[in-house]
Amino acid sequence: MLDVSWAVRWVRLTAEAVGLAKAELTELDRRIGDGDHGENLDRGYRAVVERLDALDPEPENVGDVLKLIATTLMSKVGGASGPLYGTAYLRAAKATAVPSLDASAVVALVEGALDGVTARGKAVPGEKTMVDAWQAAADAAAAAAHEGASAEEVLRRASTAATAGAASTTSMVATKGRASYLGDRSAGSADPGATSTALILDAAVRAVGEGR
Amino acid sequence: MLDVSWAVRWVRLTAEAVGLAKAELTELDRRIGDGDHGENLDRGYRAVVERLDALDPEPENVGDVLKLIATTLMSKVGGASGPLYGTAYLRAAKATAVPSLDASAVVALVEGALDGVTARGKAVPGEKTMVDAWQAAADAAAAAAHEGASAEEVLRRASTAATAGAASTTSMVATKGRASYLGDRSAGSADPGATSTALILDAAVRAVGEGR
Amino acid sequence: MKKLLNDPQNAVTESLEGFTAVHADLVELSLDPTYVTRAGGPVPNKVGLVSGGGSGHEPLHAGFVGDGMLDAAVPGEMFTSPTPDQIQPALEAADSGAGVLAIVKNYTGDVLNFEMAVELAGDDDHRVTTVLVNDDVAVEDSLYTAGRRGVAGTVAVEKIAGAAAARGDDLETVTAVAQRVADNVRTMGVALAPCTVPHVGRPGFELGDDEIEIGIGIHGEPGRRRAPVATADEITDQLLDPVVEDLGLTDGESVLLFVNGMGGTPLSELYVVYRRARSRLEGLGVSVSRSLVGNYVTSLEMQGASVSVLRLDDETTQLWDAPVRTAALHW
Amino acid sequence: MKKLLNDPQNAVTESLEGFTAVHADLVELSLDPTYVTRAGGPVPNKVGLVSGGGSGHEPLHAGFVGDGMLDAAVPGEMFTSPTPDQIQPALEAADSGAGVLAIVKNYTGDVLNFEMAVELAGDDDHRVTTVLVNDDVAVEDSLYTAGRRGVAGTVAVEKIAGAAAARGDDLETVTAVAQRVADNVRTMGVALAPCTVPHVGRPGFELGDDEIEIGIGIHGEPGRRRAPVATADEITDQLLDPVVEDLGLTDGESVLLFVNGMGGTPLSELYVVYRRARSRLEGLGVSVSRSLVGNYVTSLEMQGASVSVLRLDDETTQLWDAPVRTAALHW
Ligand SMILES: Nc1ncnc2c1ncn2[C@@H]1O[C@H](COP(=O)(O)OP(=O)(O)O)[C@@H](O)[C@H]1O
Ligand SMILES: Nc1ncnc2c1ncn2[C@@H]1O[C@H](COP(=O)(O)OP(=O)(O)O)[C@@H](O)[C@H]1O
Ligand SMILES: [Mg+2]
Ligand SMILES: [Mg+2]
Ligand SMILES: [Mg+2]
Ligand SMILES: [Mg+2]
Repeated sequence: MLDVSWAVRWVRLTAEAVGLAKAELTELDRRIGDGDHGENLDRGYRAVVERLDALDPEPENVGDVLKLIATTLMSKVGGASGPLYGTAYLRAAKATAVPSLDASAVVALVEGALDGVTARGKAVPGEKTMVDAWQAAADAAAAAAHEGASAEEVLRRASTAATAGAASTTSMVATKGRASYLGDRSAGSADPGATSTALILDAAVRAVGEGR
Repeated sequence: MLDVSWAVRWVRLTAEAVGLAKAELTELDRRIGDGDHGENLDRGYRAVVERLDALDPEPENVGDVLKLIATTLMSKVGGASGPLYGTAYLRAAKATAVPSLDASAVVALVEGALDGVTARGKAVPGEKTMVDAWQAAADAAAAAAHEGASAEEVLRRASTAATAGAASTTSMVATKGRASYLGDRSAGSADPGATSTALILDAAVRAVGEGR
Repeated sequence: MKKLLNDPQNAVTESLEGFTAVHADLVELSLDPTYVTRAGGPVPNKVGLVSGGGSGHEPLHAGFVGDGMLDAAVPGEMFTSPTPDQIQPALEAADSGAGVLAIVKNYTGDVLNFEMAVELAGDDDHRVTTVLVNDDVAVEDSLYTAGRRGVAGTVAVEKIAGAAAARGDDLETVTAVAQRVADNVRTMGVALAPCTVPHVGRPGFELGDDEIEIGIGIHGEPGRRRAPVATADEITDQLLDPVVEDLGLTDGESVLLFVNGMGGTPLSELYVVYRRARSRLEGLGVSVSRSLVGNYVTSLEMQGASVSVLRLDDETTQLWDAPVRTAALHW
Repeated sequence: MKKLLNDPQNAVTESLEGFTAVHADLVELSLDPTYVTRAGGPVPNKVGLVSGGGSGHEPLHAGFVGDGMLDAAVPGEMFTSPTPDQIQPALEAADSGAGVLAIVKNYTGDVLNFEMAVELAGDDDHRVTTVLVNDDVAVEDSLYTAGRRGVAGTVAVEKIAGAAAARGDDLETVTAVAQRVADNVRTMGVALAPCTVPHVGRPGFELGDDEIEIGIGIHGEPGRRRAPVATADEITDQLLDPVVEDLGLTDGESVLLFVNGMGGTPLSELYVVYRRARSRLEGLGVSVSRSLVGNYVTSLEMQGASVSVLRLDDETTQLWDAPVRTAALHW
């Protein structure tokens, strides 16, 4: 069930995954940016977990958990990814003010996140940003729900698509964010933000498994 | 004959030798000082040669040549070695106000140089400075003259002794000059100034040979 | 990596604590969230000036807080923009009621975080305008980039806008002056050796023994091109030419020439670069009427320099000359 | 070796040309022989102050020529003392008739060349006194060394003696004040990475990836000992402890704390060192009543820092606070 305790597990698994991938994310960012993406997200998610631990009582809605992530990331991450992920989670939270998610709520979550990122960052797909992962995830989620998939299945399809979307950024030339300064030299390495987006959605899927 | 043209040849051969040994002198100074001794002397002797080339008429006394070296080194070398060599040549010049040198004049030249260095720098033998080369040279010159050696032979004995004096500095612990900051760590490498003194006296001997 | 630091996580805070202890007559430090304000609070009826950005560029920005320049500075983590919850209280602390100008270097992170903070401060009834600084001609300003970066020219914007605020100009006027400076300043930089962000632990890029990076950004972002090592005069020409061209400088104009060190280059070398840039400008009939040389917008210990040229008019010249009393600029 | 230089032989001259072009309101440059004087000549009836030494330590000394500090500076070649024929005219140019104080860092080369120049100036009827600065506690001051080196403490001597001269003290008084400062200042430095003298082309010493050199001199002379890399706080303690001990500082005394950068270390790290040194001093009951942090006595691009402590009395505190207007110090 994609309920509040799933959301809490999702947060913790995300924090864990970001911690483990910190060096890798930083290395991706070092190649085409300024080498802080891993550090930025790690700082952010560690703060999220701290606040979650201090939280009493448990949140009632999935959206409450996402809102806590949003405000914490906004206040702890900085950089481009702080406001982008902050706004993403904020919009996702608005779409999930319910105790547990059905298939269409999962679509709303992912689409909300995508809307947040694009509203804030003004990027479109193909510019080698996290939008490439979120757009792929949103498209896949909508298609899956349309085909009548379960909430968990919608999430799984979104996550897989995000991973593919992140991988697709490798060959792209960046035209948004810091990597755009490199022009053609930005091709050949995956976008750090798209990669972290894939990690986040992967953690969402693994949080389902762990709850069973 | 140790006359004015010998003195002029001596200058040119010294300049040549210092130019060739520049890197080596600098490396010695890099080890126990600040790595500029080769550069300092090279700058100085190149200026000496320039002034010598511009000189018209030829100097009358050996001392005139030495005085030109003295004033040029003082104004071009800087560092510790500038005033030391400057004063050395100045005192040597005072002792050699003659058209050509006999054995006792050679002794006076070397002792004058030694007096100049010690008057200026207050070092005594054994402190790992150029004094160790000059003192050895002065002692050897005096002994040779006492034994009735020719002017050329006195010079040769002085030069050989200077080389040995310079070599003897290798094992010494410096207590004067920049190398003294190293304390015991200054042992194990020859003193740059003592080494350049040996080069200078060696050039004096070679200048005799070339004039024959 | 060898640095005079304790836990890298505390580097920014510990450094700011040292800084404010030295300059207690000029600045006050707030922690949690972190920002620096002018000692004694905002000046009544004066427009407030706030800037901020990632740390690692010291003395930018905290070194420019004081009379005649900034009212608050918001330092982020190393090379990382500050967060809205740091920026918002700094904006509010700088507001004496006459409104606040936020001076933002054009990086996506800085732009987004300031944007959010300005929205939040606006919700609290603070009037905030924003001027973007994007002086780095190394980056093409086109649809295909996030736009030019803000680099050393920021100092000129902060100084001159600060003087306008100090003489009592209103928010619209201060904003217009800041924008005019931003529109008339261009910069290009070079790196001879990279820098290492403490928590990363390895250099931001690699350079061969005989390579330099022309068009470097102040976070060690690779620049326009790798080039072979060259003389100071040759390198200076490669920096100055695009600056002059982009500004469209012509005979008879008057400029501020600013040679900025990246942090690890001896001052003596900056003067060698200045000497060449000045003689080139004079050769073009441009009068170098004001100058600044030093380490003002750095990239930690990076070796390199940037050359900035600001086209001056009578008013901006006067405002540049107006008194300033900050940790890093003082006259 | 990568540097922003043209022919290394011209580095000193070209850099000074750039420097004097930037600061034409403050200084004038003489070439052949090379020295820098205060713009507009010596101040009538004021004691003249002259210092000098090898180049590569910028802004020392030329950056301290101006109102309230030096009247002339004599830069030698890189890391090489200037020659008597440079120093003598500088001494004479600084003499308005009230005599001249020469402030000399204690290196054999500086001492000998100044000594000769002072003799020559004396022959021309100029009254010249000399104060030796030897603040570096890394070197034992004993029969077995050339004596302690003069390092960052020189800035304090020049500033305070400069203020004494500016308020009209006579030569004996200015000399006594300078000597009092020299007697009460101590310094110790550390290098994290060496520097390269341009014409040498390779670093002055080698350091392993996890080694630092404690007690380094400002020409890259090896110091007291190699030590393993440590935190800023630990390193600061290793610098401060011998300084405090040698000064014999006691509870209740008041000091100037000066953290000086060697040229290649980020300003942010200097503030981290300052923070620790200050809290240690305060822990001893010593009041840090004045502070200076920055790159003032450098060793080209060397990475490292020094910590200086000057015991203050009421008069030296006032003289430190007195106005100064030079390229590198200004208040
Ligand atoms: N305009 C934008 N729209 C969407 N995502 C963006 C935009 N600009 C940057 N990003 C994302 O932000 C990531 C970089 O984040 P991070 O390294 O934390 O911040 P910064 O670039 O400020 O150092 C990029 O990899 C990219 O995915
Ligand atoms: N007090 C002294 N007496 C005699 N010779 C000295 C003294 N101090 C230094 N020297 C000599 O000077 C040499 C160094 O000269 P140089 O490198 O040119 O000057 P600096 O030490 O100023 O860089 C030393 O190797 C030593 O022989
Ligand atoms: Mg980044
Ligand atoms: Mg030397
Ligand atoms: Mg960043
Ligand atoms: Mg020297």
